[in-house]
Amino acid sequence: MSTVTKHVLVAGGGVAGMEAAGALAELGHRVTLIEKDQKPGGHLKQWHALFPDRRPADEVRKYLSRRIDNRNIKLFTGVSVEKVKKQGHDLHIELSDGSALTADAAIIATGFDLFDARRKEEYGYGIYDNVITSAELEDMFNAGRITTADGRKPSRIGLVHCVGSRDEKVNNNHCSKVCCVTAVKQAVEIRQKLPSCEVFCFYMDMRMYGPYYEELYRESQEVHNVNYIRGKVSEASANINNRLVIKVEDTLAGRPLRMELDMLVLMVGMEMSQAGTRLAEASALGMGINRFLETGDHHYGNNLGHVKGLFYAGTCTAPMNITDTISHARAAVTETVRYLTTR
Amino acid sequence: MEDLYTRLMQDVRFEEGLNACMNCGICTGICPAAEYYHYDPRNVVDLVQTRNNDIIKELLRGETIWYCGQCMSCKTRCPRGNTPGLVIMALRKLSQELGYFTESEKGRQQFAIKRVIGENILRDGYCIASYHVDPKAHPEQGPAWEHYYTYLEDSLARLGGELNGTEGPTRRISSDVLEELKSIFKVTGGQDLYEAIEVASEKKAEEMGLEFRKEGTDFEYFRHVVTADNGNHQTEEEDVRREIYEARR
Amino acid sequence: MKLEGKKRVWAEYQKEIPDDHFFYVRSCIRQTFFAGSEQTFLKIMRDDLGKDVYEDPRHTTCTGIGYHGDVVPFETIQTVVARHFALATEAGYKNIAISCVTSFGIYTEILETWKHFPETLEKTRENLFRATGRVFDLPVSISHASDIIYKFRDEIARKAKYNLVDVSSGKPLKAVEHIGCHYAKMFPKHGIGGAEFPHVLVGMIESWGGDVIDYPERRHCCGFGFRQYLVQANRGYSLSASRKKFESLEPYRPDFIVANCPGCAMFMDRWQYTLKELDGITYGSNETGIPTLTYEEMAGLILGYDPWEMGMQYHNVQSLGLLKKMGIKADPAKRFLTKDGSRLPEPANLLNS
Amino acid sequence: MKGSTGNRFGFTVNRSRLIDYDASDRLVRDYVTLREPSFRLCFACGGCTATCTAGQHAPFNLRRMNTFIRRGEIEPLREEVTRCMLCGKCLLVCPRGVNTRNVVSVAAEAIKKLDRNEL
Repeated sequence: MSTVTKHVLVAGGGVAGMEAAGALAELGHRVTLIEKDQKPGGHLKQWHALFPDRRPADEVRKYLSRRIDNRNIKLFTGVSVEKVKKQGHDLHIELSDGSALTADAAIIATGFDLFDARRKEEYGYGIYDNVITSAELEDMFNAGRITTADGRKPSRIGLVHCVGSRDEKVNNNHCSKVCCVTAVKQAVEIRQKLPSCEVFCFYMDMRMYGPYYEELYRESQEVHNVNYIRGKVSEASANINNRLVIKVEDTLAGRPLRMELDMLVLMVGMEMSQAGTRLAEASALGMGINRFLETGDHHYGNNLGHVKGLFYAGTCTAPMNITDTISHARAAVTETVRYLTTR
Repeated sequence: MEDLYTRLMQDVRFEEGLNACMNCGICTGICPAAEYYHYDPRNVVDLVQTRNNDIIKELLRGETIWYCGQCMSCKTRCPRGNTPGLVIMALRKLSQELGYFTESEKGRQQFAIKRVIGENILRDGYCIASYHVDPKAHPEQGPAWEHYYTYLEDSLARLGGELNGTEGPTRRISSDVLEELKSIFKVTGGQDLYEAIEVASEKKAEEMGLEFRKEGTDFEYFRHVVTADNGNHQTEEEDVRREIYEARR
Repeated sequence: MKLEGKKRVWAEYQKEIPDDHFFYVRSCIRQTFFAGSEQTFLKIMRDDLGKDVYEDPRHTTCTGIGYHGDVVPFETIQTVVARHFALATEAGYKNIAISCVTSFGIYTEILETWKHFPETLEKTRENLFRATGRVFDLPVSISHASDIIYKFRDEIARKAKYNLVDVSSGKPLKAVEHIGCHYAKMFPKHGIGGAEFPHVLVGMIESWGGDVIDYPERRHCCGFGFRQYLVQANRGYSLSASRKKFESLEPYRPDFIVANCPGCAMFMDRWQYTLKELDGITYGSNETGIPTLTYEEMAGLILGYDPWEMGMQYHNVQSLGLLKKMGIKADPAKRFLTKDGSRLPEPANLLNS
Repeated sequence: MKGSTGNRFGFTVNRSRLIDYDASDRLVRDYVTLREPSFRLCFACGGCTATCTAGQHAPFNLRRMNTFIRRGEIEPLREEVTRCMLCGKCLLVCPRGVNTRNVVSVAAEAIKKLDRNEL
C-alpha cells in the first residue's frame, strides 16, 4: 500500500474506468470517478452474455460494482469530463456541469461508441424493420424474446461482420477486433434459443484472435450448425412480404448469391466515443488516424498520454475486449502510481 | 516485354480505380454482369493487383474484361475505395492499343462499336440518332419504334423537331462543328484508337478468312463479330484455363 | 418500412440547384427515342416556370456511349466536354443542365478528375485550344435536368391540372421509380438523396400525389451495359437485367414506371415487348404491360400537356389505361397523326393499346 | 439477321449464375453431413485443393466443391465429384480433420440418390 495518498481523476465509468478506480482505491488513493451516464458500467450494461464462454455479463458487472465499492472512490454520474489542463504539478479538470477540480493525476477511460449503422445506407438500418444491430440483439437476448418487428419467430437470420469497420466509405480503416467473435457468440446463442432458425455469418476474415475464440468458431460449426459465407453483404432490401433480401458474393464459389432473411444483424464496430473526442479536442490530446487516442508509444508506452500525469486506459486507445481492457486499466494504474511516487 | 502494369498506371482511371483489394466481393454481389456472364470483378482486380505481366496479358487477350456493363455499381460500395469498372476501362483501352482485343470473341466486338458508334460521332455528331436505328437490325425496339422510324420526318415534326433542321432534337450538326470534333479526336488520341481497332481487326479478319471492307457494316467480318456466340461465356472455362496456367508456372 | 429513416438520408444529400439561367445539353438517346420529352422539358422551363434555358445548336454528343463502349479515350471525351463548357462560357452561362444521365455521370467524373488530378485539367485546356482555339471557364454548377424539375416540383404541383391519383377511387397511383446508374452511384453526393435512396423522382411523385414502391431490385441496373446492348450477341445481358427488375416489381402491381435516364426509360419499355415476344410474358395488371414514362412526360401530364404531342404513343406499352385513371381525356385515335393532323397508319402489336 | 439463337432477335434471356438460396435445396448437404459429420468442420482453407493431384490436371477444386454442397448448387457438383481420384492426399493436410475423401464419395452417392428421387 502506498504511503502517500494522492487524488486521481478517472474519466469514464465503464469497464476500464471502474477497474482503474478500484485498483487505485485499493492502493489507498483518493479517486474521483466521473461517468456521463446515470449509472456506471458502460456498454457492458447492455450485454447479455460474453464471449467466448457465454458467461452471463452480469458476473463481470457484479465484479466491477464490487471493485468500485470503496470509500476512497467518489462516483459522480450524469456528468462528463470536458477538459484536462496541466497546472503546475497538478491537473486542472473541467466538467460538463461547469464545475472544476484539481487532481494529482488522471486516467482517461472514455471508451468507445458503437458505430452508427445508419451510415451504412445500403443495409437500410433505420428504414427496413428487421435490420438491427448486434447491441439490439443483446437487448432481445436480455428480454428473452427474439422476434421480428411484427412479432414473428424468425426462421433465418443473417449476421454481417465488419459494419463500420475496415471500410473507407465510413472513414474507418481499422478492425474493431471483437465483432467476429461477437457474431459467432450471437450465432450460437440464436441457434440455442431458436433451434429451428438457420443462422448465416457473412464475413471477410474470421479474426478469432483470443483464447478459446477459434474453439468457439469450431464449436459453432460442429455442434450448432452455424453457416458461414465469405463475402461482404452488398445491400439489403425488403420484399412484398416484408422479408429482407440480401445480395452478396459467395467468394468461395466465385458467384453472386441472393437470400431471403427474417432478420439481419449488423455487427457494429467501435469508434472513439464522442465524449472522448470532445475531451481530446478541448485538451489537445493527440489522436491517431483511426481517431482513437494516440499513446506515448504503442509498444511500451501504451497507457501514456503526451501530458505528464495523464494516462489512458481501455478502448479510448483502440478496440479491445473486456479481458484486455481490464489488463490495460491495471497497467494504467501501475503507470499512474509510478508517476505519483517518482514525481 | 514492356511492363503492362506500368502502362496501366499511366491511365488516370486506373490510378483512381485501384487501391488495394481485400477480396470482400461487395462488387460482385451487386454486379449485373456477374449474374449473366462468368464474370467476377473481385477476381479481375485481384489478378491485376498481382502486377504479374503474364496474368495481365492473359486478361488483355481473354474474354473476361469485356463482360462488364460499366454501370459502376461497384464504385458506390467498395470498402477500399476501388472502382473495378474503371480498372476494366483501363484494361480495355490497353487491350485495344496493343491489338490483343481481337484474340477474344467479346473483344473482337470492339470493331463493330467503332464502325457504328465511333463513326456516327464523327460523321453526324451523335453517338446515335433516330436515322441510325434501323428496325430491321433492331427488332427488339418493337412496333412503336418501327412506326416512328418509318414516318420519321412526320413523327419528329409533330414532337417539335425537324429532320435535318438547324436546331432542336437530332438537328443536323454543321460541318464546321464536325471539323472541330475531328480535330479533337486527332489531338487527343481518339483517332489513333480508331485506327488501332481497324488495323488489328483487318488482320484478324484475314487470319479468320473472313471478308473485310474498309468501310460500312455490310460484310462478313462485321456480321461475324456482332452475332458470334460460342456459348461459353457463362461457363467456368476461363477459370479452368487460368488455373491450369497458374499451376504450370 | 420506416419513412423517417429515408427522410434522414434524403436530408443528408441535398445539393445546390440554381434557380435560373441554364445552358442545356441534349442527350443522344433522349432526342432519338423521346424527342418530345426534351421539348417538354424546355416548354415547362420556359413557359410554365419562366426560366431562361439556352441551347447552342453547335453542341454535339458528349461521346459518352463511345466512351463507355471503350472506343473513345478519356482524354478525348474530356476535351469534347470542355468544348461544351467553352460554348457555355462564350454564351455567358455558368449553370449546365444535362438531359442525359450518362452525360451527367461523365461531366461529374471529369470535374472530379480535374479536381483530384489538376494536370488533367491543364492538359485538356491545352488539347481544346490546339484542336479548336477555344478556351473555357469551369461551370459553377452542373445539374441533371431531373434535378431541376425536382427543384420546382412544388411549383409544378401548384399549377397541376392532374395528379398522380386514380380519379375513380381517389387513391394515389403506385409508381416504380428507376434512377440511371450514373446519376449517383459513382458520386453519391452529386445526386439528390444519394445512391441508395435517391429522392429525385420520389420527390416529384410524392409532390404530385403518387405513392412510390420500394422493391428488392430497385437499385439494379436496367441492363443497358453499353456494349452489352450495342452488340446483338450481347443483348441477352441487357434483356435479362431488365427482366430481373420486372420480376421483382411485378408483385406490387405498379401503375407505371418512371425513369430519369433516357436509356433506362427506353429499355424498360422495349424489353417488355421483347419478353412478350420471346417468352410470352406480359407484366402489369391484366397482363397489358406497365407503361414506362420519362420524368418529363410525367411532369407534362401533371401540367396538362397533350400526351400525344409529348410522344407518349411512341412507347411499346401504351398509357391509355394510366391516362384514364388520372382522368386525362386523350383521344387514342389522335395518337398517330402528322403535325397538320393527317392520319398515319396505326402500328400493330402495341401493348396495352 | 438471325443469331445462333434461332429467333428473330438474335438473343435470348441469359441463364443466371446467381446462387439463389431460396430456389435451391440442401438435400445433398444434409445427406453428406449426416453420413460424414466432419464435413461441417471445413473452414475453406484450401489446403485440400492445393495438395490435390487431380486438381493439377483437371478442373477439380475440393474446397469449392464443399461450398457448392453447402449452398445446394447441384449442377456444378455433378461433374466435380467425378474428377476426384480418391487418392486421399487431402486427408493428410486438412487442419480440421475433415474426412475429405469420404465427403466426395458420399456426395457422389447423394447425387445418384437425388436423381432417383431417393433423397
